[in-house]
Amino acid sequence: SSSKTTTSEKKEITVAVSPTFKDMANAVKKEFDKDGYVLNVKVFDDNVLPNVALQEGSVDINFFQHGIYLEQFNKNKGTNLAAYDEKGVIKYFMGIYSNKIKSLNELKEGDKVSIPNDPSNRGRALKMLENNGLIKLKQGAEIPTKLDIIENPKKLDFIEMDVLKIVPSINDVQVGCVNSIIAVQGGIDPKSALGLEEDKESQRYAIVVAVKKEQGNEKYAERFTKALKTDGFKSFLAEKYKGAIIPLF
Amino acid sequence: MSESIYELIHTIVIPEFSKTLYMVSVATVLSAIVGTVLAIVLIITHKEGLKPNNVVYQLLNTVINIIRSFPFIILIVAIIPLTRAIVGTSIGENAAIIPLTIAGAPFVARIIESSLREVDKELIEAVKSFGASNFQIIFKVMLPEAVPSVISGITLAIISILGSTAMAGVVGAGGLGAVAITYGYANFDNTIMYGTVCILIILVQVIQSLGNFLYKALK
Amino acid sequence: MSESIYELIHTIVIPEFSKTLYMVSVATVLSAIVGTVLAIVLIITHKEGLKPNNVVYQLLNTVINIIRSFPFIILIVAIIPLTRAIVGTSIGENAAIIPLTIAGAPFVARIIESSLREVDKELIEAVKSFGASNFQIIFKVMLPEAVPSVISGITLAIISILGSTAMAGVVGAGGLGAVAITYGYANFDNTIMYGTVCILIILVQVIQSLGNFLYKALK
Amino acid sequence: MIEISNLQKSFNERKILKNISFTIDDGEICGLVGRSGAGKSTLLRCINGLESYDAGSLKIDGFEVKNHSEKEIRQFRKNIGMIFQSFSLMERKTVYQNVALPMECWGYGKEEIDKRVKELLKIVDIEDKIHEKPRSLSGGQKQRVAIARALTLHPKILLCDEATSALDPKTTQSILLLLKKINETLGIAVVFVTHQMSVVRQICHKVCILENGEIMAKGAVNEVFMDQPQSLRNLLGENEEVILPQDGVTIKISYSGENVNDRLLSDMAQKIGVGFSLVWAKTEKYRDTVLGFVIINVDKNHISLVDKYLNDVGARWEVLTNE
Amino acid sequence: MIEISNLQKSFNERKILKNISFTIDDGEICGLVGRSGAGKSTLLRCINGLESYDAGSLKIDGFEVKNHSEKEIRQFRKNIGMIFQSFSLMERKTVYQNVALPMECWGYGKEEIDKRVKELLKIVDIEDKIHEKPRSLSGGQKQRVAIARALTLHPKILLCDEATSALDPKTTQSILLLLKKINETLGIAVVFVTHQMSVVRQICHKVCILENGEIMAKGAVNEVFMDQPQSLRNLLGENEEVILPQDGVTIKISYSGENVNDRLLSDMAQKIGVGFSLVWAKTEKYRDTVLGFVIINVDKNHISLVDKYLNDVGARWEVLTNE
Ligand SMILES: Nc1ncnc2c1ncn2[C@@H]1O[C@H](COP(=O)(O)OP(=O)(O)OP(=O)(O)O)[C@@H](O)[C@H]1O
Ligand SMILES: Nc1ncnc2c1ncn2[C@@H]1O[C@H](COP(=O)(O)OP(=O)(O)OP(=O)(O)O)[C@@H](O)[C@H]1O
Ligand SMILES: [Mg+2]
Ligand SMILES: [Mg+2]
Repeated sequence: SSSKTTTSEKKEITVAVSPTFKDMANAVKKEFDKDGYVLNVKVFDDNVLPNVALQEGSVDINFFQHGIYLEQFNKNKGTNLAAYDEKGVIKYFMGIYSNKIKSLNELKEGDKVSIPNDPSNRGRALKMLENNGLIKLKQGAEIPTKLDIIENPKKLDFIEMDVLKIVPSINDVQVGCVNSIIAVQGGIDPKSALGLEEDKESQRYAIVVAVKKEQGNEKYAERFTKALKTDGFKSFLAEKYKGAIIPLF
Repeated sequence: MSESIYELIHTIVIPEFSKTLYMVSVATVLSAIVGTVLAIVLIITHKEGLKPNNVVYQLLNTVINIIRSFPFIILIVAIIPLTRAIVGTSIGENAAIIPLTIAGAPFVARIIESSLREVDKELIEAVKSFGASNFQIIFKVMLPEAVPSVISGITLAIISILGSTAMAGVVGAGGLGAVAITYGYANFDNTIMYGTVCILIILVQVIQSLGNFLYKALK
Repeated sequence: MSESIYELIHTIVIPEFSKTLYMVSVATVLSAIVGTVLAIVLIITHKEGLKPNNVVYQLLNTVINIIRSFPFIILIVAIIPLTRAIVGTSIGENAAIIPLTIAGAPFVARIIESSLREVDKELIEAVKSFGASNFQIIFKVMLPEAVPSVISGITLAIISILGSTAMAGVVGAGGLGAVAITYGYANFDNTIMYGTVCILIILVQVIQSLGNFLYKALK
Repeated sequence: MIEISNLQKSFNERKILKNISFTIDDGEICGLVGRSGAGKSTLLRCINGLESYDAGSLKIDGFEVKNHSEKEIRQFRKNIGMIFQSFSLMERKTVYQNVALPMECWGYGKEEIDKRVKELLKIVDIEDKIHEKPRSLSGGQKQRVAIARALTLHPKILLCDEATSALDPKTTQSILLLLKKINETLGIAVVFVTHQMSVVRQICHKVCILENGEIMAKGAVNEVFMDQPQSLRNLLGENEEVILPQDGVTIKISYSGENVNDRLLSDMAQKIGVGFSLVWAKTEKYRDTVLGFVIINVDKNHISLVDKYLNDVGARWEVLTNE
Repeated sequence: MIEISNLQKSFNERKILKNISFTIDDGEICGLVGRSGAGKSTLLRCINGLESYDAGSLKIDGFEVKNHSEKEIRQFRKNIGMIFQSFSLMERKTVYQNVALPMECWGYGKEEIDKRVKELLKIVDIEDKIHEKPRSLSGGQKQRVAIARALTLHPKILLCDEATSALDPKTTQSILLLLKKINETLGIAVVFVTHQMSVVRQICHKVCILENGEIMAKGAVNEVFMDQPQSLRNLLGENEEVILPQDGVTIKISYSGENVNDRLLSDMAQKIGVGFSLVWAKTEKYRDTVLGFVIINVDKNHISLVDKYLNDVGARWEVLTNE
């Protein structure tokens, strides 16, 4: 499914996704697969290699990341990827969940707080914790890490783990920070959060469709975006994610 | 996703199962070949080997250890340029075979090395005594004598490689392990997770039985 | 992230290194004990063993294969209830030790089983001939005779366990492998990634040298 | 006492032991000889239960080996020492540890073990290798370690499978003397598989000849060797073919312990005045007797005189002919 | 031709071979005897370069074993067959495959291999086990396979390390005849390490006695056995201690091939009228001669007559005393 140097028009398009987004990509396949087009959904159990694959041309577009991560990736890896629509198509939010306490005020000194260990989720979680008055971060950290915590009055014990492990191990911590998609998939009502991310933060992390610049793949991104921005997809989100994912169209 | 088990089996399990088989078998064959060659070089160049050469031995020994030190995911990333040079892409089943082989070969090498080291010294001397070359000593005597333990070692290696294919999902290679992780674990879908694991269990059982059968036949 | 290498080493590398050491050593010891026991039971109950018992043998054999079939990350999740029952929590180093042991023990069992199977039958008969009990045959004869290959097998197992800690780390246990992946790989920081891998390489080299040294001393 | 009756044993449908029956009393040393592959080692392994048997009975002190619990078998094996044809030593243990192993298994005290092991290693003359591993021992040294190991537990029955085959004559001698002493003082029974007839003659009370899994001859050693049954001749081959002189008559006169000192030959020369030349002579010492023969050559015309004389004195004799 | 001069070899600082020097010509069979641990196997292993040596020279047909390339060594080993004390067969291969291995390694054709292997297995009489693995062979059967394997390549030199120790007398006999035949027809040199003196007597031209890593005696077999040097006596021990009569004088008269048919004894009885009783007698056949002795007992008062008579006829004799 290489996209380079196609003489006759290419109709088989490959989109790279991470496990979280594969159901969404599959949901728009029916809409996309018209006029002889075929959408291949390639799942990467990782957040780095879908971009690597896009850069090397092994896939045509990808759909799993937010604009900030994409920028960061370009900067660090010297890639030239771009969001097709910088505003993004969907967004979701980070929340603080617990099976043990009813309010953040109940947090005691030394309590365990699980946070994701991938950079963007971790950064969002920390910013959310700051926003809820639990910690203070160094000024100007774009994607903060534990090292950027300058004040931690309750001496919370932050445990970094795979974002997917946060839900199964929620009983082993006082509170867990996880985004709404993971929460809903893990059986937690996204609206039961004890604290949330600022809405403008969530907006910054809207998910975009990415392409490699100047390869002429924008038309596939456009087609894919169009397939996403339908009422059918909207109701799919509402039914499946129960408000965890907010469409931006 | 678990709406229709039948569809699931048809669209996911069967194709992913064949991908797994493909990756495991190609990677096993390659690992076995590379690993055996490495093991033989290790055995030959060892201090008490047929042609001691400490420089080669230490070098190889270190390289093997270095490769074995890489967490698999980092190995995958670290060798992307190599993978791309060999198979033209860094994603998909074929691309996964390269890191699987590179991780598998040192494992096989260690196992075969330790099997070969156990071959009776006196037997090797007897074979030397009628003028067998080092090549013949290895291939006509040491390997055949060590065959049962080599086989149980390779069985172990196949199962390890199968375990690694689950991680090969990070390069979009698919396969049953990846299904279990991406469709099951990441989707919190226990049916798929344990369903695919069951298939893996059967696969492992088959590999093990085959290994045992060969072991018995050759012992 | 790499602004202050010193701080990084101090706050991350050193504590994570000791976490890795802790997890690897405890899990190795436990795996070795459990694995050895399993291997002995396999050897004893095998058709040509000291006390053939096909039911026990097949049962154990199957259980080992089932465990070995689980992709490690799924194993971690699948046994969360067990982990919690044993260490009271499913997160942290102590919790990681349980899946590490459960994955390591069958591996060790297979390796020791295959080493024990290679012990000279005639020697075992000689020992039987003066009335040694099965227990003594195993512990005074088979294990001591197989010690070198057991040691190189356990070296292999330790390195595998070290590889698994990287994955265990990803789900919350920390350790060097996790640092390499989450702070290095996922953060696009090659310094940390290859830096921690270098430490792992040294660690593996040390383990291997230790294994080789013991092998030589005991051969 | 070992009582074997109608013992049968097959490997893959091939009968290896067929209807073996014999008895060895306490205090008896029984030689078991036979051609290579006759089934000697297999029989020995049946005796201490390492090999099962298909039919027949094998009783040690009334204990039927086949049908007993593992624990009983262990206890019973404690009293049976076995020296294996292939030595079977532990490669990773020292000579000392190898010999100490049986006592360790039976829970003897450290000091007792130490004393016994050192004593035995001294007896088999391998004290200087006490801390070596089998890898650096010569063949004979390994065999001596195996012998020492078999004796540690003061067995009541000793099974020796070619236990002196790798030893030089002098060492063999001293080992045989040792076994003889143990046999005489402690009354242990010994089954000694060997290809060295001198060993059989020297220490065995009786001998069984095994041929293709069957006992073809058995009895007191000197009798069997005097009788020279076909099975013995099959085993020995034409060991030392005597080249008989062309002229004259060649006569073989056998003698045994009682008459060896008789002046038979000089009397013959003096009393009937018949001259003879000595063709061949052999005297062999057995455990407790001396047997032998001389082959002489006399002129043809003296034969009737010699005939009468030898018959008169009651000698055991025969005329030998070429072919 | 094997020329060894001043060969020295140590294991862990302990000298195992000290100043070994001897020569074996083409077509010669040399027996190498000595007590267990004397260094016989080590010397044999030095000869085909399996063991290096510290000093001295070891030349095979002028080829100094020590300083040659691996390829030359291989070629050279092709011409040297070795039968190992411990058999060293491949456990996972059949008898046929074991014997075929050397020829396979040297790239012989399938048919040629098949012919040779079957021929050899027939010679060592183990055809019926052709497709068995060593595990199911008896000790002697394994040894015969090892013998066959050593002969496959038609070696010019054959090194045998106790090659008949596990064989019964008749099989030993036939193997020795085989070796003798090969030796005579093809002129190959054989070094035969053994503990069986009968083997040395039967096929060896010469013999070397090794004691603690030194050659203490060497020479033609019959001479060494006649001379009975101290080293030989050390090796044999007091093999068959003759119980000498209390009364009278006991005299040992040795004879060799040439005078064995002489009527020495009957002449003595008739000519000087001295009666004697036979105490002991032994005749032994060597490769190409017969040696022996008789021990007789005469009355005390006849001793001077006997003395004069034996000296007159030039007999080799001595008076034996108790102790
Ligand atoms: N495990 C086995 N499987 C099949 N056949 C066997 C097995 N063990 C022995 N045999 C066969 O049984 C026969 C008797 O073997 P055994 O070892 O008792 O002979 P042996 O009299 O001790 O001979 P040797 O003097 O050569 O040691 C041989 O023909 C041998 O091939
Ligand atoms: N690899 C080794 N390391 C140390 N010592 C050794 C080694 N091999 C042999 N020896 C020693 O060298 C001496 C000679 O051994 P060798 O095997 O040559 O004896 P041998 O004459 O063949 O005896 P046997 O008749 O008992 O086979 C022995 O004392 C033995 O312990
Ligand atoms: Mg035998
Ligand atoms: Mg030897």
